[in-house]
Amino acid sequence: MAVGKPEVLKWLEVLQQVYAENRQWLTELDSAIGDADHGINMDRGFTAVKAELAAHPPSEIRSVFQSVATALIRHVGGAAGPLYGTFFLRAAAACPRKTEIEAADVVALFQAGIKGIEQRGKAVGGDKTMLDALLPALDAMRKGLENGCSLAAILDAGAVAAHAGMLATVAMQAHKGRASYMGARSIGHQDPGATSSYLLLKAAADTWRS
Amino acid sequence: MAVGKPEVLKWLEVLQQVYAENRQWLTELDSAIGDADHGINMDRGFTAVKAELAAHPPSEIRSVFQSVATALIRHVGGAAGPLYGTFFLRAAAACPRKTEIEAADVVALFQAGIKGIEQRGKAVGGDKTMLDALLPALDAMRKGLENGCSLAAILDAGAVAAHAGMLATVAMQAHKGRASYMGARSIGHQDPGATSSYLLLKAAADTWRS
Amino acid sequence: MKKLINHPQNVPAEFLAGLALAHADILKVCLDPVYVVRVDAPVPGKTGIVSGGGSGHEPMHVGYVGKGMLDAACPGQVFTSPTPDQIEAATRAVNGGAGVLHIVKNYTGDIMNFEMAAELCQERGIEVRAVVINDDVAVEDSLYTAGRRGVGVTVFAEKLCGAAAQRGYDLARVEALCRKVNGNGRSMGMALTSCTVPAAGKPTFELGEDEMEMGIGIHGEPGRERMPLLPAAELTARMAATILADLPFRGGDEVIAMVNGMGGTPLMELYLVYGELERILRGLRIRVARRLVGNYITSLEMAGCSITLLKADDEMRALWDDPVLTPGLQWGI
Amino acid sequence: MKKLINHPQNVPAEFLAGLALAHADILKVCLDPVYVVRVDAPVPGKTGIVSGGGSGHEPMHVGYVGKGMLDAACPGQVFTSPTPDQIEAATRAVNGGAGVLHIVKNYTGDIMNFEMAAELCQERGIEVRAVVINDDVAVEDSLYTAGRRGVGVTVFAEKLCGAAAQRGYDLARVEALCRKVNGNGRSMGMALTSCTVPAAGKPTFELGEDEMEMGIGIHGEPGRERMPLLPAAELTARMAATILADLPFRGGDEVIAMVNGMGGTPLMELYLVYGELERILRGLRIRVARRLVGNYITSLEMAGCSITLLKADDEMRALWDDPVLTPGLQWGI
Ligand SMILES: Nc1ncnc2c1ncn2[C@@H]1O[C@H](COP(=O)(O)OP(=O)(O)O)[C@@H](O)[C@H]1O
Ligand SMILES: Nc1ncnc2c1ncn2[C@@H]1O[C@H](COP(=O)(O)OP(=O)(O)O)[C@@H](O)[C@H]1O
Ligand SMILES: [Mg+2]
Ligand SMILES: [Mg+2]
Ligand SMILES: [Mg+2]
Ligand SMILES: [Mg+2]
Repeated sequence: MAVGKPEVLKWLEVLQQVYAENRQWLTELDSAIGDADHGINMDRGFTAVKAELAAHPPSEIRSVFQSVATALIRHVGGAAGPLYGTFFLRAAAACPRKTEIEAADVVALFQAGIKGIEQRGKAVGGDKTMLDALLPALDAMRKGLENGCSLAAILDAGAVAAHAGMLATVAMQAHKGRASYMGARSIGHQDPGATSSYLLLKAAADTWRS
Repeated sequence: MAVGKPEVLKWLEVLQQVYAENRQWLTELDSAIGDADHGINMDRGFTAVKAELAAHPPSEIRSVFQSVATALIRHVGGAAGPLYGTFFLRAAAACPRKTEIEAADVVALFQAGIKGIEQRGKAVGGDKTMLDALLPALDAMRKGLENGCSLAAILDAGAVAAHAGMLATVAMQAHKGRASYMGARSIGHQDPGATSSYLLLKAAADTWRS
Repeated sequence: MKKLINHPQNVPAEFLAGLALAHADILKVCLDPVYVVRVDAPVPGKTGIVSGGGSGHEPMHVGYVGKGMLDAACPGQVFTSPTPDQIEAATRAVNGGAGVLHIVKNYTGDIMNFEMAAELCQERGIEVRAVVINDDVAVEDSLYTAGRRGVGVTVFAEKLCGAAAQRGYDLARVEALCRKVNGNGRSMGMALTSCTVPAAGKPTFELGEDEMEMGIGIHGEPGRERMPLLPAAELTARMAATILADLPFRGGDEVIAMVNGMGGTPLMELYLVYGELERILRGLRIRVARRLVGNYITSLEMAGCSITLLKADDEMRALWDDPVLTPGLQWGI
Repeated sequence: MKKLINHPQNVPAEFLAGLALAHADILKVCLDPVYVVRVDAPVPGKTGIVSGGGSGHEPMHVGYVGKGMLDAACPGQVFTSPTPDQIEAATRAVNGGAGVLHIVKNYTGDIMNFEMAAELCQERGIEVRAVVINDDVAVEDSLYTAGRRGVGVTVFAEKLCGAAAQRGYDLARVEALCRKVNGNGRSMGMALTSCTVPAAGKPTFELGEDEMEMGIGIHGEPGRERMPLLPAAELTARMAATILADLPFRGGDEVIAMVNGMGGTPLMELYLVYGELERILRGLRIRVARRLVGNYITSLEMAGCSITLLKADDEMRALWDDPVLTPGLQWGI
């Protein structure tokens, strides 16, 4: 199956709900090793995305991603704003000008977005950041694509890998972001950004499965 | 029996211990309807009295009271400082230049001191202040003297009356001092100053009984 | 009790030691008895201005010593008024031959200690006048109370009288000004939390998670009424209404306003309350000519705020703008 | 959570509304995107100085907008760095043709948002330089952390660069000065209590009755070490030792010092700590040439303090004394 603008919009709608529902959880994770705002930031960001998409409905998939990027960059701030903003900016740039995108396009788009996060934040895998959910997810999705899996299977594999990656951050010591100030005391806590990234992939897998 | 300088000094020594021991209780009473310092004030004052008497031993009873007054006025502050300071200042003025004072002298001296508190603070009985312990005590002592009781009996009667007066402040609404700001909410709490005044009389009765 | 202190008993003294080191250009701290005095005191021919009260309200009073404000301040123990010998010594130290005004907050202890000090000064031939500040509308002023407490207007009185004395007003004129300021100023306070007197070691009172104490003073003494916490807009409206009705303030009035923090409230919240206040006043055509927003008369680490309004005439507004150089208030220099 | 607010989400906006009403003579608040700017901006030919960061640190940064300090400040949500569009708009508003310096505290979010903003400005042909402040000795500066946080030295950098720009320094000279200030300043903080982010509704962390958090930042983020509460003398000695060893500061140095309150600590305690600090420095023949004692860079209502020392040369000392007129710092005007 392929993903059209309605599916993309559905994903963003679900994301808005997901971050609203998980606002407190994400904020609590950020209390332990950060500054207690990650859930608030994500919720504010995707509420702004929803408002922006409603106010100025974009004509094509690419411009949906551009609007999302702009809304996140303008309304989130903190670390999450530029990082997720860059993700969608690069995803837009990598998005073919088609009304429906295929599995290969979807993987390419995630790949570009995640590259953008790496460049913007200069973190690497193992630093205990959102990349620890995103990089394994990207790997899994690429493998799925190589193996000729369906988009649903690819996204499921991505979500599963992101989930494992998110859990793996518990044991890590943070080397980037606010949690790095705690040194060894950051060990034992799940990274909030890795958690929001897992939720992002999970929502894609859930909404684009049919 | 009569009271000489050693007995007066003994009384003050006991008072220092009594206020040290009751520092917390008096402060807690003051927390409920005041500013949580009465015990601290009394303890600081009588510790200063002790130091002053040790540093400059007075030659006669009258000058003992003068030293006490000066030490209290200099080291207590708040409402209690001027009030108890004035008590001892007037007591000194009323104290005959004798090496031993009789029951009549003791009552006269308390009478002068309590008058001083009335003039300084402009409170009357029923205002929920130290006077509600002191005025009934003075009445009882005067009656005892008229009835020809011993000094020990007179002081006991004073302490008993002060105790009853102290307890009676619980039911009163404060019209003077900090507690008056609370209006009707001051009802139900025992007045800290009435309590320290009761302790003053109790200590006199206890140390001058033999 | 968690505080940045050494021994609870030494807090006021060690605070003064730090103050003296930090502001040696403005003031000096004298010991035995304790008072804080302008470096250049006495200023010959100038009316002296002395205030004082319990410690724990910083920057008031010792932080208001300096050019254009107080000549000296007498700090007592925490929440305990100073003693007559402190006040007498301070008065002597600042008397430049033109007499000295005592600005006294209306508390039984303060009144009595200042009275005894004034008697001592008079015996030494120093002319002393005392003005009692009693601006707190939360306390009913009646025969059945110790009368209204002196709170926020004290800061205004110290600034304005300090400026007047610096301009050369004689004692009688400074005294008259002080009475005018007191007569035209009103305040009210509230608390979200209690404070902890260092030597007492635990909070003076306890408030529930949804409660506030309305009509609080500045000594951690309980207020007039305990009630559910209100949103800032309603809270401000209620406090303002009580203050405004009391003088009363009227449309067309100009005021100097203060939104004061009790010590533990962030500036963010104080400005938020200030915004509510100014909107209310504008709605009533009362113009805020000057204002202070911040911690000026505090209760240790108490969370909460107070609002003070002073109906200001031209004289007061001009004196307000005069230069002042103290640790706690500074402009024009 | 007990705060003087209306709705948790509206706190920063309503705070700014109050600030604008209170200081209309100094600054104005622009909305959509949000930034605070000097009333007379842009000043033609003057190097512009812009800073910004999360809200909740008041008076920093918005309280430092005004003559002799910042031309504009961009406040984010509480503890959340501002967004690129805010920073870009502020930069455009203050550019008097001589370019603009961005003073950025070293946090991942701040760095990235300021970087994105700088790109946008450069596209519009505005010359922008950024200096990253990273003075917090509590964080090891290594490949394995995001690097030292920017804390107290930010206040000094904003004051000194603001004065320099006012004197006419060009962008390159102001930038060089800012790097010099950052290179010569060190800070460390500690907390007695947590703070509560309004939108989060509960304290970020919990501390036991006898515990303190050493090496805290300014966002309620946990510090490096949790330990038993120390008396002020030992606490100050320990913080000072860490700061002094780091630069290192040496006998004969002159410093500008700050004892800063985190928002919920009474002035009394801050001066007490200052007294301890100056005694330690005197013992090492380090002279405190200038100082600040008070709430300058806070964490909402957190109780605790931080110490900042800046090794100052003649240029810095002279710039320090230059006039400044902002809600948070004011002298010489
Ligand atoms: N340099 C970085 N690269 C990638 N992700 C990062 C980086 N720094 C922080 N993060 C992610 O950002 C998350 C925190 O986001 P958020 O709380 O919204 O921002 P802030 O730390 O500014 O408060 C962290 O949990 C982490 O996953
Ligand atoms: N006008 C007054 N006359 C007599 N006693 C008074 C008066 N005002 C207050 N007191 C007494 O003083 C006590 C409080 O003393 P203290 O706590 O030491 O002083 P402060 O109220 O200044 O903190 C009250 O409990 C009351 O008994
Ligand atoms: Mg965060
Ligand atoms: Mg008391
Ligand atoms: Mg008291
Ligand atoms: Mg943040």
